[in-house]
Amino acid sequence: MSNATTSQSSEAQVATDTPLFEIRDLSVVFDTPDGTVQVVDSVDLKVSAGRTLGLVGESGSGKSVTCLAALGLLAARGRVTSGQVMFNGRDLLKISEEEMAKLRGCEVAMVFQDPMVSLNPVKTIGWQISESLCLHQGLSQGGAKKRAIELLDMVGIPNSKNRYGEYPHQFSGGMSQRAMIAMAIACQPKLLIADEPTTALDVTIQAQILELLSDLKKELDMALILITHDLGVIAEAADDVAVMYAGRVVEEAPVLELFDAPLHQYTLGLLSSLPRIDRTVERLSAIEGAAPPPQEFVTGCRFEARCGHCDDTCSGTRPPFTKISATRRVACMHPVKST
Amino acid sequence: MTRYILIKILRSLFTLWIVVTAVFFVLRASGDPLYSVFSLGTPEATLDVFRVKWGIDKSMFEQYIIYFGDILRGDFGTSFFDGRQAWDIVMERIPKTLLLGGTTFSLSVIIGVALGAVAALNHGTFWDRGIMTASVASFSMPSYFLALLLILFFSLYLRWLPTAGASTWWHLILPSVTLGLTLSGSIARFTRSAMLEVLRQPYMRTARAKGAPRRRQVIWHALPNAAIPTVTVIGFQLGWLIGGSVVIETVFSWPGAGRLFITAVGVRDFAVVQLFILMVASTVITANLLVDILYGYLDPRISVTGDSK
Amino acid sequence: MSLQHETTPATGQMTPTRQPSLIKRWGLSGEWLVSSALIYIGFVLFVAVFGFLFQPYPHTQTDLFNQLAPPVFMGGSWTNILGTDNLGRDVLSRLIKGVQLSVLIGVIGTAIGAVLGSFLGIVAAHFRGWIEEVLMMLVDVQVSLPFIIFALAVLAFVGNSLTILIIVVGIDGWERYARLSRSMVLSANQKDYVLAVRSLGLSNFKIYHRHVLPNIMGTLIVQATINLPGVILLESTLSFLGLGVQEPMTSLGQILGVGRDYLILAPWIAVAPGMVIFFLTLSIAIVGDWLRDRLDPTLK
Amino acid sequence: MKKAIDTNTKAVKPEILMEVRDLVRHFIGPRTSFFGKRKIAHAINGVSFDLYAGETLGLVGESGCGKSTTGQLILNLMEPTSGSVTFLGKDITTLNKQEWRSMRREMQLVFQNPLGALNPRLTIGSQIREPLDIHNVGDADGRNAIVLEMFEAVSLPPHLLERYPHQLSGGQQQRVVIARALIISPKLVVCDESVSALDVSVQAQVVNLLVDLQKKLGLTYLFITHDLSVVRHISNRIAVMYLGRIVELADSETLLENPLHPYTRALISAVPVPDPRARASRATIKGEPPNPFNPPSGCAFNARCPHADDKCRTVLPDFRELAEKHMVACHHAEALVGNQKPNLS
Repeated sequence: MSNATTSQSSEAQVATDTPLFEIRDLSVVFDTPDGTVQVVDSVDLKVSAGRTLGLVGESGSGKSVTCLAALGLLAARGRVTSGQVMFNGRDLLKISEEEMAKLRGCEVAMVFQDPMVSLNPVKTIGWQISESLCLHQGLSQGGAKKRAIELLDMVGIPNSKNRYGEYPHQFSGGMSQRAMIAMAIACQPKLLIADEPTTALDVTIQAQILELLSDLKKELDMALILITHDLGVIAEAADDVAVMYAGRVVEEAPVLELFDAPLHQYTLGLLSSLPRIDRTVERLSAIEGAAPPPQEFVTGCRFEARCGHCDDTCSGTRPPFTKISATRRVACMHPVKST
Repeated sequence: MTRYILIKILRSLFTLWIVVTAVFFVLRASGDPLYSVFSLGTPEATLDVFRVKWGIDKSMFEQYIIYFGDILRGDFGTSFFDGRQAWDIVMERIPKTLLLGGTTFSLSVIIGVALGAVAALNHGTFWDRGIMTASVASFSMPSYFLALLLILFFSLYLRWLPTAGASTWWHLILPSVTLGLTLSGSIARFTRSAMLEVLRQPYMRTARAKGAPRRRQVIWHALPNAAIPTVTVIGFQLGWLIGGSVVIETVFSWPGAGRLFITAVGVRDFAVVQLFILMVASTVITANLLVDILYGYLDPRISVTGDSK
Repeated sequence: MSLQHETTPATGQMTPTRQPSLIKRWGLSGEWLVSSALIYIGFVLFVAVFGFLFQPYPHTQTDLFNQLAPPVFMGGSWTNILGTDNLGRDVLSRLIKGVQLSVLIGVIGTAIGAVLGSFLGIVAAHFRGWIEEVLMMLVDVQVSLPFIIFALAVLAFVGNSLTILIIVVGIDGWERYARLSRSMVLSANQKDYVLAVRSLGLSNFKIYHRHVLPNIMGTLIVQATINLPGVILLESTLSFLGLGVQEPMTSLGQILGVGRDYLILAPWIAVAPGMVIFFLTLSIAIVGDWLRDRLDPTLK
Repeated sequence: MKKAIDTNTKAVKPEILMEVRDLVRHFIGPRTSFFGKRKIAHAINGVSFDLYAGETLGLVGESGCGKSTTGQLILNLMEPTSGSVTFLGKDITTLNKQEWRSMRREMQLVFQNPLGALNPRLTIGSQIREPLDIHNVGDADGRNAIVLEMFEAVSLPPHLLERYPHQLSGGQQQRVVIARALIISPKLVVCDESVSALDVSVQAQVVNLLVDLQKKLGLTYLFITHDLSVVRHISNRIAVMYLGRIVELADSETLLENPLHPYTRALISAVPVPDPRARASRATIKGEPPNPFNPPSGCAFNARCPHADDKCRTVLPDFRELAEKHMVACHHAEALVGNQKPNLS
């Protein structure tokens, strides 16, 4: 199925300067009963075809909201206040809802965190996968069914012909997530956004799903954005990483460089506070305090309160997102000195 | 599925039996019915003749056994007043009640569901607020008072519609509007909240992410899910409708079973009252049973086979 | 008359919406609606408690020379501000008396249903097993018979007194509290904080007293607020049909029942009490919705 | 401290705090047909282990393997179908209410979701104090002093005592839950996924706190989690569960460096390591855990196991001591001794 696309993959890898998908200066606010809070603050992200961008951050850092906003999937109380979302040379924030609907599920697809509740409980798995095909590729009922069964096979669901007619509650968590992925890749999207696709799953199933995603990425030559809170998953699956903290991207780097030499104090703290299965440490070095909730976001560096390296320059003004090398950027007044 | 339905049916029959028994004893708690039928001076000897004839000379328990046996044979007793079979008396009123109830119910469901869905899809807007305000107002209004206001305005002031009776289609309008207004208000409210609940679910976001147009999201993804709780609620409203029609038939002198009930209650006509209650209870219980079965059909998660695999 | 106390899920979380200005313009979501409802309820309560101080005439005082006198705004005199009825009784006086009894029956009836139903629900959830089965069977029975039909039969056959009326009206709706409290206690008993104190060895009584009840009380009170208009309507309907409050006592429904026969000649007899009931039940419903949205958006 | 206990265990015979023997717990499923029998799931199917005083035993496994049920059973929050739990010399499955009252003080539970474990309508202070009230420890002033002391021990500022649970951050809430569990000085604390719901940076704080408190108060932990990385850090020994049984039990280092059960190997290899250089073509196992209502015959892992043969499909492997203090339930464990584990290096 991917004969047509594989030939382009090498070109895409070369042409990294013009990313397939780029978010520029995106800000999102939520209206709450207590007023408006800004949950995403001038976020920049980009990903090229065939690459995996790992978007990592703790809960409430705004990583999911960023991607939902980019695809126009925010809940009613969320609003984009500024920014551009460039996909294939078009600004997704400027096109109409109808055009957006044509794009979603076709060229850009998304996989969500909890597959058990993200599938419609009263429709069969097969119906839900066929729907994308009918919508975007105009397949007939029969054609869609045939293709849907192929897709179920492709994502590794055994006995796909029978399972086509089953309902989501008859699927385990891992199988549901495979079905979600089948639905997302039904129209061979150019970009797949996976929002914590393995968080609700067991570790052996997580490994299977991550493997599946990376295989599919290669096979379909997609760009993949992998949203996660787990640095292990990032290390395992990402090519590039963007670290988010309190609504902002604080560091951006290729995965090896990030783990070898983190530049932001937060990234460093995060890495050293991880318990690891591959080594024993006497004591975990924890970051004191907790990430601020959106109501308490400040203009200056938001990590300042928990940082051991801050001084007067950190508060008051936002640390600029400084380019360190061709591939690295960091928003810190006192980046970690490489040793 | 069979097991599921069988258990429901057994439960329903049991419930019905309790209702019949309870009603039998509660009505008998009122003392000798003959005193309300005959005037005070009637000689005891005459009364005794009637006691034997109507079987109320025996002990309460014997009467109950006999009554229950009769019901099983399809004999619902005779009216103390005109001596006719209670079954015949009630049955000749049923068509009119069905006409009023059926019209009201079907219109209310259609209007209520539509308004509720519109309100939910336009959550927080003018339409939502308007429909919900009207809905709260509709069921805060005592139905008999609304009936009087409508009569006052349409019949007495404008002289467009008849005040009472059931001889033409025109007679149907006021009673069914009165009953239906409250009913559709309540159905609208339920539909709206069920719909809002569904619209909040993650799978609706999946549908959007899939690129389904708005109309398709609503019809194919939201409605089938919202239908599940709504159907239950609509089933429960049937009982309310019957209760309400008793009042409305009285106000509009609609010659249905509800008005018959009020009359029968007034003169303590045991057989008719018991039969009416039995019929109402079995109607409501059957409706709830059907809703349960429909529920199992609408919601694949109800494990109809008793096992998930 | 049980439509209005079907416990609808929240009229919507009060999440901010996309067009707040539109709502403001429509003006119905605003606090003023709730405020006016509260003011009206306060006024009715005031009349119910202190109304006798302002009552122009005894509510039973007839004046056969002054029958069906129109109210002031329909050209009547100031002696009978809201006119008189078929026996020449002052409508305003009867209204004040009627409000008193209607509110009394409504409040006591609601309290009976709430306490009884909640208690049975908690009992069912605590003991589980056959006790729960039996109680839930009773709920089924209650649901299967439209309550007004049951009430009419009982009042006609068993006899009629204020006590019986209040008890009958009070029974209405017990099954809603029973279901609600049962399911809430069942889920509360599964909560980790209850598990935590149970694992510490806290006695059952104290667990309910300190941890379970305070957490379900709010919901039950909201439920009672939602049920109250239904109870008031039930009483008024029974009285309207002549099987509720009996002369010489009077309630709003009973006045309306009388007024029904004089709809053409003297519409004010029926319209005045009808309006009082309508605005009362409407106000309570509005406040109930508001309370639910504020306190307990999860209530269904 | 971990080292200290390791040497201890070698030097003197460690004191056994709790002995769990052949614990079984059934759950009853729905009927299959109208007159059909109800299916029975063996949520726990013969679990045995010892808990030594002062150690941390990690209990790991995937969801549905029965690790949380085990925790609830040994705290008697659930009745076992059969089996015995001996704690401080008494079989706690047979205790009456009175005896339980004093026993409750000795064992406590720390939950996964701290917000759910706290009553939303009571202040933090009164909830931490509650165990003292229940067990009548000291007088009013004395209790308040203990509360303050405990609050300090979990590094929370005293002004939070008057707050309500929702006003605290997740990490603070979990500290409160820990404080409430420890305030009556229990000997055994069962931590059921206690740090799983926390963000990484906060998780490290709470893990450190648990380790510190253990050192200070001489606690014994049963640490239930699905997270092998955390369990390595905190546990002296680790037990791995699969479908209601313990399949392997050994010292942490031994178990993780030289696992003998194929499932343990699969589990370890599936854990993503935060090191992109260690990214290997890892051996992911196929399939999913079987349905507990319909378990396979023989070894429960046979359908997913690369080493499975006919014996595995028919005969249930014994839980045996293969190496010193290294228990495993696998027919082919000998073949895996000394065999390097899949991808950790």
